[in-house]
Amino acid sequence: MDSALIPKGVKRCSLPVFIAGLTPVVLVLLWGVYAMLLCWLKGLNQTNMNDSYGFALWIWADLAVIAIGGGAFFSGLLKYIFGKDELKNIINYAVLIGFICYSSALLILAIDVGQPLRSWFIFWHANVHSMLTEVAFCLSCYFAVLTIEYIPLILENRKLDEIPLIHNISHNMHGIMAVFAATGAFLSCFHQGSLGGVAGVLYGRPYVFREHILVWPWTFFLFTWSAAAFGPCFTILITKITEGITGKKLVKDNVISLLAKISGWMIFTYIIAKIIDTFYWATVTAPELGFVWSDFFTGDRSSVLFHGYWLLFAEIVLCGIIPGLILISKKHRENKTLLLTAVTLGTIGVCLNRWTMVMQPMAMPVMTFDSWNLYIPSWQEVATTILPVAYGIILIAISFRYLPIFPQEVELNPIKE
Amino acid sequence: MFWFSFEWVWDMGHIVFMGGLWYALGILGIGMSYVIIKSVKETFYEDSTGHGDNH
Amino acid sequence: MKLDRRSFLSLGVGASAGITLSPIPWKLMDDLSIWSQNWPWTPVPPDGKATYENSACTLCPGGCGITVRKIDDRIVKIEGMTGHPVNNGRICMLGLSGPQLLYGPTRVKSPMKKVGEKFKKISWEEAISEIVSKLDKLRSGGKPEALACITGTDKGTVPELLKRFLTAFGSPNYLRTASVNDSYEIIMEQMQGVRTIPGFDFENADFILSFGSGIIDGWGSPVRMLTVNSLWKEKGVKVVQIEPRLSNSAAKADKWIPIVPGTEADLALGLACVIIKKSLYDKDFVNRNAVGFENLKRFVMNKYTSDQVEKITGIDKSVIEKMAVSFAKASSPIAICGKGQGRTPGSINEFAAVHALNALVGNIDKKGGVFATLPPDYIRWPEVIMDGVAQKGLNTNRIDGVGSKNNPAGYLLNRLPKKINSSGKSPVEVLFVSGANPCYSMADTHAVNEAFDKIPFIVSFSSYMDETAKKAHLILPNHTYLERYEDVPVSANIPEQIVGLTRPVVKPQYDTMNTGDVIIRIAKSMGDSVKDSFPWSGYESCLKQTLGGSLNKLARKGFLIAGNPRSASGKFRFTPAVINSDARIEPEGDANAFPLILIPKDSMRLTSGFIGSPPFLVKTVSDTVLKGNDVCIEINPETAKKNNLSDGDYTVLSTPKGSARVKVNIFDGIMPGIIAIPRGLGHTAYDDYLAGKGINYNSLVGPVEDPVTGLDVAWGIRAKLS
Amino acid sequence: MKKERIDKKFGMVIDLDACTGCGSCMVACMAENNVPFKKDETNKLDSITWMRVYKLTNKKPFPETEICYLPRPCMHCEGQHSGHSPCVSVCPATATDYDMDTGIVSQIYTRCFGCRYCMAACPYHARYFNWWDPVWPDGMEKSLSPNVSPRMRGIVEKCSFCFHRYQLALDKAYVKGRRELKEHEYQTSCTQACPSGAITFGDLNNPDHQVHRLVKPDNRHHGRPTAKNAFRLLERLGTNPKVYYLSSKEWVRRAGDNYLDNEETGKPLNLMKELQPEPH
Repeated sequence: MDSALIPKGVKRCSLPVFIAGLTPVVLVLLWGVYAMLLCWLKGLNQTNMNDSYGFALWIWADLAVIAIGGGAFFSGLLKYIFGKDELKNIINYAVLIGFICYSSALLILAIDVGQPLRSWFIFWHANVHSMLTEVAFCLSCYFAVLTIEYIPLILENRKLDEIPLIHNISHNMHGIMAVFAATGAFLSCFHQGSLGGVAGVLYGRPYVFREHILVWPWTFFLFTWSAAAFGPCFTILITKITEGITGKKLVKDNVISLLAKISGWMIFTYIIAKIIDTFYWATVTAPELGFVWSDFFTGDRSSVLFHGYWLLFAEIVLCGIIPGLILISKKHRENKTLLLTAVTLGTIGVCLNRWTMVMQPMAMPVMTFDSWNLYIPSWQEVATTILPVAYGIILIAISFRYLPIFPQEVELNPIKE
Repeated sequence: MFWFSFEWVWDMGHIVFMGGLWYALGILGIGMSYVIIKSVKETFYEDSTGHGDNH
Repeated sequence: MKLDRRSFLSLGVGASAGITLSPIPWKLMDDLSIWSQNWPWTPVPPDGKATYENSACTLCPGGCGITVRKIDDRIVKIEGMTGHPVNNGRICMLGLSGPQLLYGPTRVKSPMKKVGEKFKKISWEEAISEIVSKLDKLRSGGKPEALACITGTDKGTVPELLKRFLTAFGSPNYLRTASVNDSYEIIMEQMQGVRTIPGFDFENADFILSFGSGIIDGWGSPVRMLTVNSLWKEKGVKVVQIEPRLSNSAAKADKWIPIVPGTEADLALGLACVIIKKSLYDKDFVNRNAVGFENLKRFVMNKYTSDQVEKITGIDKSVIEKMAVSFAKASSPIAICGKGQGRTPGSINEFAAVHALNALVGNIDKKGGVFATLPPDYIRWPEVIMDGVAQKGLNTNRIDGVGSKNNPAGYLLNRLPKKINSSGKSPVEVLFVSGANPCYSMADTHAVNEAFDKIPFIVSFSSYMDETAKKAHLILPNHTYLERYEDVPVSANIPEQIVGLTRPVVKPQYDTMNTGDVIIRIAKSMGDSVKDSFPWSGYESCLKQTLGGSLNKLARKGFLIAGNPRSASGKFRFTPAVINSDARIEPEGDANAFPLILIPKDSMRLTSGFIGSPPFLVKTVSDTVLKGNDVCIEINPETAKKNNLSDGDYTVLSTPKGSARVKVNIFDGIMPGIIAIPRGLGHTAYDDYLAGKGINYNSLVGPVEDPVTGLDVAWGIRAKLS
Repeated sequence: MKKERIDKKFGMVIDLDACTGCGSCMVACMAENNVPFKKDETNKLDSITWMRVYKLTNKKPFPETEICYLPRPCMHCEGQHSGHSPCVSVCPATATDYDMDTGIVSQIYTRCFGCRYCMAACPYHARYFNWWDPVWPDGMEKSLSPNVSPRMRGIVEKCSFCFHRYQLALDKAYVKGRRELKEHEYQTSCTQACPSGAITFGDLNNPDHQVHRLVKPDNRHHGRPTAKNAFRLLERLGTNPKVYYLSSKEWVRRAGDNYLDNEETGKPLNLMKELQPEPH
């Protein structure tokens, strides 16, 4: 039915099967859209956020999707700047994942602000000292870059490519893609960092406040580093999932292995930096502000459950050191199970890191007579957070079906007549 | 964002920060304009077979 | 085909580019944000001319002066009146919330008549003729005493008009809601020979001994007390607070002494014993200005030695002795009583014992002491004209039994429910209720409501749809204090005689009428001698004639310090019949079935009298007092442990009078075995900002009569948690 | 290096010994500033109270228990360098601003787009978000003051030190030909209402003003109070607040900040370091 649109040389399931498969995802998407509309029309009273928990699930989701979307900028950086040419076989997918992550982040932000109709004031009345301004600028610019990187992919659709103008545009865009990618890498470094800065500059919140280097707190560098380290994990994870669902090998092992190796070393070095940061924070920063380390993790009964030491262990050891060690060993990363374990743990690890940086400072009292707060998101928050996942699945499915995402697919999956 | 909004100050912060923004936007804008103009030219004003096709 | 697609695409691309580059999206973005800044459903208060007017606050008996800020004809803020002798520019949260009462949804907007279960709007003419016909029937039936009236205060022209109406009509059954002042009036009469409320010269006192009085929780004139409390801090005046719970007053006192509740009189007598034993009393005063000292001496030396009192009160002997010495050695010590805000009268023993302390140290009728301040006496009206029916009616026994058995109390409203409930047919056939909400504020709400249900015709003069108004058959809404003239005689333990004046700061917002006018109109419509007792054309002319020359001064300044402020009393009597320790007031209930004791707690953030808490007040109530619609009880960790409860748990609180689901708030500042519950919640009337929140303390407690006075002096009730 | 500012620096001193926790300040503030109210305000985490009275206890068992009330308006922090308040520095849209002339941290309701970053930044929970549309019962909007605009849903609001009163007082003074205000001419609504007289308000930089005399702020060290019994909330975070507290009770002063066990109240190690004389 839609065979004219499907790339040459690949096999896709029939349209009805495709639609049937997507239906449940679309239903989830609609649920999310409904929740989103509720939030827009009725306001943020639809959430369980409150004056203590002004930043909550959504901000975490934002930070998390941007961190795991970091695979796009980092593989772009590796390919276009450091010349790792093998990565061209996965870069399309990394770009697509990045595009989904970043558009999701923007959507969530648009729901999260109390006055979305005025959100452009962040540009118009920009306060250049605010990390959030830096985030907004870099985020939207980098989203533009990702769009520019994604457009040629769309234009390469078999049918569109037949139009000369479109063909020329996509061709010419490829021509100067390195310039865009470089700009994107620059922007991305900054906004990943400034997202870290968002938390690190809060000098009223000892849990997240960090000492500064120039104008940036430690977290600035840790966030960039961790996004670069864990972003590729997510790219590999999604690639593997896609391969699992389609039942096809889409990217050659050497490509994956290369990306995994780089990711592994990044994680390994990052986690060392993170441990040093944690140590310094616990032994120097916190005591100067009148806190002992345990104040951060031992609140009342319920808060320990949500904000106890286990989080720190999970983030640093379980989802940091372990995936790092797996991925830097050639033997282990070429073991399919271990590789999957490592990239899964890595993805969880970076999300956990973002979780603690957003949720813990909100939960923790700073005034001595204040108390720990516990927050459980409302269904509207959960639905709008799942919404991007559904949207991502749909966009990946459509893109995979109609666009030549994986250059190695034809070679790896020859069609037997 | 612009020098005519009242919170604007001509200080290092604004110059570096806004400079960065306009620089990035500039690259993207010029880059895309270049691509479009070039493509339109190639499509409508030149022989469309004139360039080497790489796929 | 190819051409078509190309032109279509070009068109699309061109159109998008065109729209993007055109001002349309940018203008739209701008317009939308401007719209979001001016949402039509977010009110924009109109600007206008700002003016200030002085008036008086009547929301509690405190008697503060207020300055009302207006924008054109809207009241936008109420502030304290600078230079006012009571509050000098300061104000409490209830006073600040006045505009919410004026403009709030609880107002009764016109005369209302109950038809079936619902109220129907009627005209003033209809309303008055309806009452008149009911009243005429009573008089023609020869039982004018079947008319009764309940007011919140018996001072001032409007209560006097009501009283006068009942007298002219022929009913002795004018009743007033009770308060701590009932006990104080009796004590002042018995010990100092003047029936009045004592005025305490706190400003000049240097030691305060409070037997559970909520000095800064709303006792007396709240703003004055708060101001005085700061003055004490400044001057280093010692304040000792004796009560089982760490109230704000206890927290801010120099010393908090927890006591077994109900044993306050014993402690006071114990202190007297120490003072007498150590010969620290004012011999000069005792010899020259007092009688009966020897009796008291014998009495306390015999039964109230420190050892004995320690056992009764649970207070360490050394603490008692130290306290007595500090009290006696101070130059102007004052001992006060009346628990919490003084919402209920107290045991006459306790009041007598405590007041005896003031006399022992000779701090009577002098600077920094206790004055027998008479209420301002400016209401001098011609004699009431009574016909035969009235004479006969007035000679009947009062429904509350006052006057029959040498009873010292002025009013015993607490006996009304029982009286009605025990009769087959209600002896009260028409009831006026003005400035009071007995269906909420009297103990044993259930019995009170049952009694009110039996009364055939209830007329409420309330400005607000309160619990009693809801029960009424006819509501004749009064103007609020911001819409009417009325004299406000202040009687809140202030030594000076102060009269304030409310004035119509704004014109009446609804179809309401000053209760004074309504009474005069009803009287004038009565076909007989009743109307002759009301020679005034209306309330304002009555007020003008009453106040005479002072009116101008009152109107100009907003208050008046009337005449000689302090009246000297006679010889102090130390041994009135009322000191009798066997009459300690025990809480109702069986100690085995109900091992705990429930006491109320008062706070400045909730009202518990006639005025319901406006939304601002409820908003400030802590979440350890009210959470959602659940009330929190305060218990000691030890009590919690014994009852297997943790903080935040839900449990059922039961007393002999009722039970309720409550939330547990564990608090170290309360004696083990005691449960405290906030007063002022559990309304069934008023608006959604107040109704249905928490439990009414009065629904859990029953009246306990003082054996001497007959007043309801219950200070708590036995309870259990399960 | 630091230059002495001669600008005004409005601040508040709250005497916790005098404060009775009656709550007048809270309502005075709500009435003055058109603060809305909901049917259920018992969830204190979404209840807008620019001025909130906290109840502190010494955490000792009966009968040694003590209570202290602590009114908490916006602290109008100055931060470590002028205007670097925790909240002002993070607001992306310049919707909250530090006024260099008065030291007042403003909030521009029509510019705020509700990102709540300032709330995350404020350790005092002095900032409140309008989760709901403000709704007054029918007729009660008549009690709203035209001097403060009611806030729309979806934005952040907070105590402004009744800035509109400053403007009104200035207008009045200008008419009389004066450029300077007298101390009593500009007072916040809570200060005016407080029945205990526990709140004092004025210019911290003016040695004649009561607030200055009460706490003797040391402007060379970010306004640290030098008077006995004076302290600020979370002093050691470096927020440099303009609300000072007085308490004669050590446990109350200690509750004002976070201390390590070995530190003396009022003398945290990091601030003591800062107070060392500079080497040059």
